[in-house]
Amino acid sequence: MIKIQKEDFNISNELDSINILSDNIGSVVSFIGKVRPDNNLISMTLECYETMAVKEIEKIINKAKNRWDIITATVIHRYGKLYPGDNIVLIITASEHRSQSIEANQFIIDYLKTEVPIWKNEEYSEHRDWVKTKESDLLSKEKW
Amino acid sequence: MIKIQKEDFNISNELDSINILSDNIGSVVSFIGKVRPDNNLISMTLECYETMAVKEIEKIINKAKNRWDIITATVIHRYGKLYPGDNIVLIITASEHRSQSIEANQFIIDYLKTEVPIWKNEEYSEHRDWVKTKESDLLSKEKW
Amino acid sequence: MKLKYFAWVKEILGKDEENIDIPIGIKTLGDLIDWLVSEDEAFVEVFKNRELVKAAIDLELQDYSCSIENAKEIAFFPPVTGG
Amino acid sequence: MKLKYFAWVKEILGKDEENIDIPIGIKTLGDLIDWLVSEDEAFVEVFKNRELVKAAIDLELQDYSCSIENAKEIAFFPPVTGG
Repeated sequence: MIKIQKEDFNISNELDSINILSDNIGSVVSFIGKVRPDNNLISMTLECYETMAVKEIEKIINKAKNRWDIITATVIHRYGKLYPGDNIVLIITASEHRSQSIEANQFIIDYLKTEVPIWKNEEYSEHRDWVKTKESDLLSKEKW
Repeated sequence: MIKIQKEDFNISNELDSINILSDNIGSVVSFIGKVRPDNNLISMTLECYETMAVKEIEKIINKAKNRWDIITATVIHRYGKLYPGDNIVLIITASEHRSQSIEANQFIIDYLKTEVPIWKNEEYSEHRDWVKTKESDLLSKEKW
Repeated sequence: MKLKYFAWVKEILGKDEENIDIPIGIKTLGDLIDWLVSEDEAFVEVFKNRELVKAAIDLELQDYSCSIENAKEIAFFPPVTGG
Repeated sequence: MKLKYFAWVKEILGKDEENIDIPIGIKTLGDLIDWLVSEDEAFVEVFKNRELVKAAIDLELQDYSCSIENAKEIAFFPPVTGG
């Protein structure tokens, strides 16, 4: 399940939706990425090419399903103006055995950071700036 | 935060408690282990040496904190009679950067499975049995 | 053909999308960019370092050598920074 | 001294804990087990393969060579299977 939305997500609701999908789930792994207040960040505005983002996330989930034995995966990415402490992204993977959902979850976040058309604009008291791609994110993807 | 309890846990409540601990959290990783209905399992009864279990989990969390830059960790383990689909264990780790909470979370579940005095008794239609230690769980721990 | 712009590409151009008629002879993304740059000063600024601008044709990321024949929607944007 | 038993150790013994007075001369966990086995048939069954029984003294896992001096609570149980 993929959602690109302005609103916050509720992880309990998402887990409930996942749990009814299969009786065989033994491991559910969740990753939440949040806005940090580094350098006195005031806000972060996320812009998104929504139709393409959904398609790219679908591709990433399909790659993960080919590679690991996962029963289901959920990706929710927010856009719009967010503040320190706000949730940005939720990734949930479920599998019978834990290694599968753990690795698939990491794979999805690593790929999401470099493949999905979403951009962050950071607002500070004196300026605002588009975030630049991090070398470390490109390297994280390379390991798969 | 460590809890050994009979009742189910609510992940949203636990995440709320974590989020108020620090403004610097950028990544929150959760692992939920659940009862699977393998071989037509009817129920699983978990027995626990509670005082020692709490102490062992504390040790594991402290080891994780020494090794990774995590802001906080939560471990909730249930005991008593559980049924397929029921939650068994919840592990949440929070950090500024995602690699830290991801690795610490895996470390905690791998250690928990081999160090914490909790035992599973599986009930099937014709018999019931104490679960035996899995070789794979011992190996998972060795990798750290 | 619809063109879409995101992040600082959008900011430099001052618009997020537009419909354009492409002249005959424009075969590839690279040709399209050359033509846009020749038509409008703002595109000179956007494409002054082409390495920094990604292009998608109908929701698929493509190299500048890719044909734009039959393309319905072409998007230009910086490297992504979501997640 | 309090003894506690868990999982199949508890089931074989038919009790989950008891308070016992340890005779003089019992210095280690191994001595304690030898004495328990000599006193009660059920312990023979529990300790027929000692590799499979773990022991904790005051909440700390210990080898059978460990001294039980000053121990308040000793627990016997199988390898753990939680998580």
